[in-house]
Amino acid sequence: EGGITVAMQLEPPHLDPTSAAAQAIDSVVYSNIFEGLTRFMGDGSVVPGLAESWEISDDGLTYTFSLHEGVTFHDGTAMDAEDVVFSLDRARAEDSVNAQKALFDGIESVEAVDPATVRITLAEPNGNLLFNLAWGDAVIVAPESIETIKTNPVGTGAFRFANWVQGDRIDIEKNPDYWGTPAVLDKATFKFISDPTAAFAAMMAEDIDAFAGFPAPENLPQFEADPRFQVLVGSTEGETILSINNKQPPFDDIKVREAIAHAIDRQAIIDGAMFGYGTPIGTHFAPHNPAYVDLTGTSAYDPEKSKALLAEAGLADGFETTLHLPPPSYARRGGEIIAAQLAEVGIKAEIINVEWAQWLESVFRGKNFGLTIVSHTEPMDIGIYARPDYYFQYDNPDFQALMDTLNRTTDPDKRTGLLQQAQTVIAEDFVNGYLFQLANLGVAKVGLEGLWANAPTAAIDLTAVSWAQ
Amino acid sequence: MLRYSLKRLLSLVISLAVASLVIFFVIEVAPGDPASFMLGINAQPDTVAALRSELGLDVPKWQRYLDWLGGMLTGDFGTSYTYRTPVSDMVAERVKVSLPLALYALTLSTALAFPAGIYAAARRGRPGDMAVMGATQLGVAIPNFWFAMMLVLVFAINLRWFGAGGFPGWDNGVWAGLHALTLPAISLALPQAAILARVMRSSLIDILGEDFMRTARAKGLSRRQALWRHGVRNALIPVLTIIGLQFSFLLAGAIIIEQVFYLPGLGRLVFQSISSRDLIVVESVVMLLVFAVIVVNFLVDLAYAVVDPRLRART
Amino acid sequence: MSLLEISDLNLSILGTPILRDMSLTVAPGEIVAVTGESGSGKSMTAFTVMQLLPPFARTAGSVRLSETELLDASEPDMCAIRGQRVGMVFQEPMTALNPVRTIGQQVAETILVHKAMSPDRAEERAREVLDRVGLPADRFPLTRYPHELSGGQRQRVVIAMAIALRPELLIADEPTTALDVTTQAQILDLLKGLVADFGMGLLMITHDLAVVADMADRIVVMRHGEVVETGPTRQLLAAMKHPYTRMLFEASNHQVALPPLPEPAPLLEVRNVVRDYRLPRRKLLAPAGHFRAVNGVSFTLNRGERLGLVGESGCGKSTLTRALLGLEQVQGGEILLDGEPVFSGHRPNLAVRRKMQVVFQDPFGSFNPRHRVDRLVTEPFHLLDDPPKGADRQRVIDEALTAVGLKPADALKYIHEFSGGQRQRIAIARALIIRPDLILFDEAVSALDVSVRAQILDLLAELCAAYALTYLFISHDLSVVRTVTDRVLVMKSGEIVEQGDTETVFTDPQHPYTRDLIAAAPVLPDRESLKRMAYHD
Amino acid sequence: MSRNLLIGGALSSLVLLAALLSFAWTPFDHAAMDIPAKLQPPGATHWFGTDHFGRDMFSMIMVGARTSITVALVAVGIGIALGVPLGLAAAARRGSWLDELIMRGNDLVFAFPSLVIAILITAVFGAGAVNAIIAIGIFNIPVFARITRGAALSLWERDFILAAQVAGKGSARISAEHILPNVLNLLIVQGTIQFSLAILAEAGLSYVGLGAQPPTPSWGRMLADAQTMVGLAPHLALVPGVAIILTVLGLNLMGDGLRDWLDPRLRVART
Ligand SMILES: Nc1ncnc2c1ncn2[C@@H]1O[C@H](COP(=O)(O)OP(=O)(O)OP(=O)(O)O)[C@@H](O)[C@H]1O
Ligand SMILES: Nc1ncnc2c1ncn2[C@@H]1O[C@H](COP(=O)(O)OP(=O)(O)OP(=O)(O)O)[C@@H](O)[C@H]1O
Ligand SMILES: [Mg+2]
Ligand SMILES: [Mg+2]
Repeated sequence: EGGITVAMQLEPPHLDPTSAAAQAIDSVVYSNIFEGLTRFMGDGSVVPGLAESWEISDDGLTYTFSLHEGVTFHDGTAMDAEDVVFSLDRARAEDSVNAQKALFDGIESVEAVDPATVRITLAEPNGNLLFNLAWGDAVIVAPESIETIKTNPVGTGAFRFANWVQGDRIDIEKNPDYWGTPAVLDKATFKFISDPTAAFAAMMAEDIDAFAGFPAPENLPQFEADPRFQVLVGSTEGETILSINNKQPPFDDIKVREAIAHAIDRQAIIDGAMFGYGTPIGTHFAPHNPAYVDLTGTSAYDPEKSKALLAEAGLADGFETTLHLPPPSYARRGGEIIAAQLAEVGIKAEIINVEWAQWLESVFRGKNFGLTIVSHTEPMDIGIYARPDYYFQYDNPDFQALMDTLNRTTDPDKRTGLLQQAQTVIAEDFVNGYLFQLANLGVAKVGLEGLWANAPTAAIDLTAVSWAQ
Repeated sequence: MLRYSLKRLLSLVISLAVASLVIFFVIEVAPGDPASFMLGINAQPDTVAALRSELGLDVPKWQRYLDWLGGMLTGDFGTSYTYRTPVSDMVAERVKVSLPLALYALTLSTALAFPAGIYAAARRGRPGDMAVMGATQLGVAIPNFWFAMMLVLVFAINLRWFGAGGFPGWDNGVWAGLHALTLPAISLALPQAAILARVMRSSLIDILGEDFMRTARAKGLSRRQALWRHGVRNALIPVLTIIGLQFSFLLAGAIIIEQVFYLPGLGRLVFQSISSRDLIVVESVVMLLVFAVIVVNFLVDLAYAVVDPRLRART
Repeated sequence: MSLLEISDLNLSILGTPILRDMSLTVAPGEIVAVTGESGSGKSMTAFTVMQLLPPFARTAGSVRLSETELLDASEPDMCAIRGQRVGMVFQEPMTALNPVRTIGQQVAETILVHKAMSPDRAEERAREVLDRVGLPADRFPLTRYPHELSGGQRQRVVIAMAIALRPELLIADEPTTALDVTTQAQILDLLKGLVADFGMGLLMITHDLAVVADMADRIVVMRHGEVVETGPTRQLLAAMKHPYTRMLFEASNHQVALPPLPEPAPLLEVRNVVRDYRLPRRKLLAPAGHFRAVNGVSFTLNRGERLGLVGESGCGKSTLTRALLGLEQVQGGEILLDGEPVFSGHRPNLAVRRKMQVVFQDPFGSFNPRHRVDRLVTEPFHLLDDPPKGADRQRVIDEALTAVGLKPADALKYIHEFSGGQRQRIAIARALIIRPDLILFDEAVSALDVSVRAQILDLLAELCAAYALTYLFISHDLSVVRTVTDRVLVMKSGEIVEQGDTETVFTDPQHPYTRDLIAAAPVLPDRESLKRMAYHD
Repeated sequence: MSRNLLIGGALSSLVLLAALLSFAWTPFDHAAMDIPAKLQPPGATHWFGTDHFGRDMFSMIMVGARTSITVALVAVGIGIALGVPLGLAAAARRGSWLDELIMRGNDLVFAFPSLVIAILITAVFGAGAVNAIIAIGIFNIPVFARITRGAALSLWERDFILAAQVAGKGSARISAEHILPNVLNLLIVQGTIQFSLAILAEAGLSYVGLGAQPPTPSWGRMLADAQTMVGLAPHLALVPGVAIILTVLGLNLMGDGLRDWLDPRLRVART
């Protein structure tokens, strides 16, 4: 058959990846419809995208990209250097509504040297530029179609947008004029099933061919046991952490934070909330990254020690705090378990379930919380610990200096060293409770090949997907 | 009749005006900002501000209220914050699912309830009545979402007679659409049918005790004939009220069922919009639902007059 | 040969015997009246003939309609008999018709359900019978709905339904009890005419001996489910062998002796009172309409005087009562009690209110079912500045209850433990307890059986002697008003059309309306003339 | 006493008893997790099995009964406390602007889609038992106002009210002394039915995550937690489902039975 139906949990609000944070947008359009100068591969590596190749000046300040020839947008217009300039300038502009505008910080200018060449000039060297340009928020869009991009996205990808039945599904179809290796599938449908039961039922009833980001890990054994299905377990960039409001007493006392760290039984949480899927982490770093250091020992489960630490901090009788939980089940279920575990050492955490909008307003922006659980899914985001105004309010000048150095460093080995140092610093400062790396769980019918197992970024890249013969 | 209709119309307009005020300001109190929600955690404050002004969220509340109200009067429900499409289009799309679902469920529940209620009333106190009443007691007590879960388990997952949910759209044929709505309609209809059957029965029993039923029997009508010719239509008045209430409930109250069967209906639109703080969608849809309820009640009142000539005269 | 022959009929419901060895016969063209007090089984006899008994009823004996044994008839056979061979008319015309179908449909249905005629013919026949019962086509098209008709007109429709197929037997269960005297006379005439025209047998059920005497060829007197006496009307009334029959007769005609009137001294002065009810607007912008329920009423009630007020249903009697009590504001005129207005400013004048009390018609609805008698009768204490307390209160209650013929121990009972007659006594006790200057009786005996009514009238007379009561006695029953009042007002459509000394008004009515009223009221002939008439037969 | 009343009363008391007993005793600590022992089927140790965190379902059902009853009781209480006086006032001033205002207000509340508003309220003011109570309670007010007014209106037509007026009593006093006691039966019956509806509503709200928050157990949330696991452990969905059904059934039967027992002529709008 020439088509598939892939289900995902959330429906994108619209289809412009450059003006919203919703991951569902990237899931649908990344690489399928829109492409950037560089792109992520399923294993997390960054490879050339619309840019065939590039040259970096010795001072690291000028990047010159050569674009692929003969690339056209789905509406037939040619993709050239002017489009790249338009796209990047739009994202960096004063009135830009790009959710990841910080990706473009430090870009001084973007110029079209000739139709096939673009030059980006930086204010200071940035080792992450190629990585940053691979994000969905940095894809190349066409100025002609920018007005209607939200409902009728026009990109350069191997698929083009066909139809959107709001609340139900989005259809895309093969782009016959694709510049690169064409897609195998003739068409594909993204179906939105938010309810976990419904997800299970739909998969079981074979209403859908695959489910990316399956929301109910407890159902996976049933799929594994069923010869009709295959289960894809990979990793994401999501460090799931128990964030602690470092400025709020008593959490401003490192002993209290350490006590919390030792009160948490990671394995129980992974088993109870994720039914065993997920890798324990001891710091804010993805375990599949070569630079990862296993620091789980630093915050091993030890309730006795935890109580002792609390006593040392003058809180032998425990204390009360709040635990804000956003909607995903890792947070809601994990939160219930953590509240129970904290109760064991005398910390009474009142569970407050919130929706994302509320979480953003009161927790993230208002910093009005004690504890919260959230999965930080942005790749390589340890840099957030260098921002004292970030919601968990960790303010350590040493760490900030370390990050500064890292940003200026391009030598891979030195970078690894610095990264490992950074991981250790936050782990030993017990900034947050580090729980586990969120697993990427997918279910597909047997015979479906080429789906990403890991999720280095939110994407359901269908360009290489096919049915086995 | 005209006077009556005009008076009802006036109170309808006042109700709507009050409702719009309540809805707008209650919803606007909700914590959470659509712009922040859309831009996520890495967004910079100036980006959020830019989006807020792009969405028109930076004007004072009362002015937004007036704009919204004025827009609605001209059929313009505004533009969704998150989807950036006209709310009216979104609503139109969702109504295509919710309305047929409500009607389907209502048809099912009426088709079940009428015979059951009439049967039980005619057989009052006898085993047939007790069986029907027992069944309705159970029907009233079953939470519809639980029933839906069980239906999915049995008919979608085990027997695979129906899809587990979703809606193919009417483009794929009326039959496919109805097929997809069958399980949701059943799970909505059953508890409603139980209530309706009970109302039908008790209302009919009341009527059976009326003097004119005795008159009818004295004319030579058999019990059955009397029941059908004189009982049912008179019993319809309270039943109509319930049907009206149920219709409005089905239109808006299907939220949970829409969730279970992931149907793109109005209820789920509200739910999604609440969580994404797409306030204008919430406001408009809730307003529309209130409007629908009020209009349905109005129609039910008019239907009374058709059923009951006494009301025709009084009005 | 008899048309209907009931012999040795026994009926029990859930084991309770209702009818015992009941026998009666009705011949074609004959009017047989069944009479007796409430609960004596009159209606059950009718329902047995119709086989429309409540569930769990058991019958034994025989009920034969011509050659057919009705007790053995199957339900389909009964359906064929009902409406075709036996028609029935019920007491309550207001509820006997289906409100959502036209009168034409309902009359034609009798014909159609028996497949006696084609639908077109049925409609023609419906028209004919409606004409026959006095509902001519020009004013009463078939498309009318019941709610568009008055009570008497509705009763005519019910009769039309019952006679549409010219049944052999017509059963009428209290067909006129709910109607005005004038309407009652018309309906009774209609029934008599029908019997004469069609040669039907009529089994007429009524508790009103006067109606019986006027209509029936033969009488069946029942008590507690048994026939105590039966025979041709004149003989039976002349002989009255059974004491129960005699008691009924006497109670129906009960006379009481009132103490003489004191010197006239005005107590209640009513001048030009007008009471308007606002009607809903017909059109949106038209001025709201008014209905004048009481129109320019004036009269004076002297201390110690017993004044009667008679008139048809809806003429404004109760409205006037409420105005007198100061419960509602009047739109014109004034009402003075002891020289003081009952309504001052926009609120009732409590100082005046405490001088008045009232007794209502319905002995079942006048009491809060959740209170005990002591609390019920002392409710008017609320009007007093210093109500009696403790032992005093007890003494007053005992006194009031004793005065109306109840026992002091009854004070602790609830109202449902009393019969209708006892309840009216309690109502009177409640009215008496604060020794008001004036008592209003609004149809206070209308709902009672004749024997009980006689007792209450006796009680009234006794109380008049003991307490020198002043009262306004409102009733549509002329014979009652005649005996318990000294003076009478006749009211029609909100106006007093005639007033004067009771005896004078009754013997020499001046106003045509009063004359109609008195002529329409059936009267029981006195026993002497009955005996004479029987003798002449 | 009818069979309805007997069965209904027995079921309801059973639930009430379980709820009361849970204050003093439950087989296990309802909040104690034992993740290795999760999803055990009903058996000798755990009579109703364990949930996905290895908590004892029997204990959770007992404590959940407490939550359901409390929420429903307070919600219906709000409805009665506000609705009944409104209904009495409207009837006492029947035909006046006050009556009109109260009835229009009622219609307005009725016109709002209750579930959507409940979700809104909890979204605005936060999920939790208190807000669930308010959301359910608001919709109980017009129910009680309406039936109180209806019953009171017909009482105001009765002669004994006239007698009380003749005795000089004002409408407030009459409402309290004569009207209220006579609508009490009706209120008890309707109250039972609203109570059962409130239990269903609470279950629905908890099911969508807007009712009582963890760790307080709630039947609706137990169902929500169970929903993805019905295939693995059917008892997770069956146990709370049956608990809800039996409770609501019991209350409804009791309501019907009470109506027949207290007064066969009562008419109760069961909507
Ligand atoms: N449905 C019933 N079930 C049981 N007993 C009944 C029923 N209907 C009437 N009765 C009883 O049967 C007896 C006779 O009632 P019936 O109606 O024939 O009296 P009635 O003479 O017509 O009185 P009234 O003048 O008040 O109409 C009464 O004692 C009454 O209580
Ligand atoms: N609240 C009201 N609004 C409008 N019209 C009314 C109202 N109450 C009574 N009426 C009308 O006023 C007239 C007089 O009514 P009232 O009750 O005084 O009659 P009545 O003489 O007591 O009759 P009955 O003998 O049937 O009790 C009737 O035509 C009635 O329809
Ligand atoms: Mg009778
Ligand atoms: Mg009257």
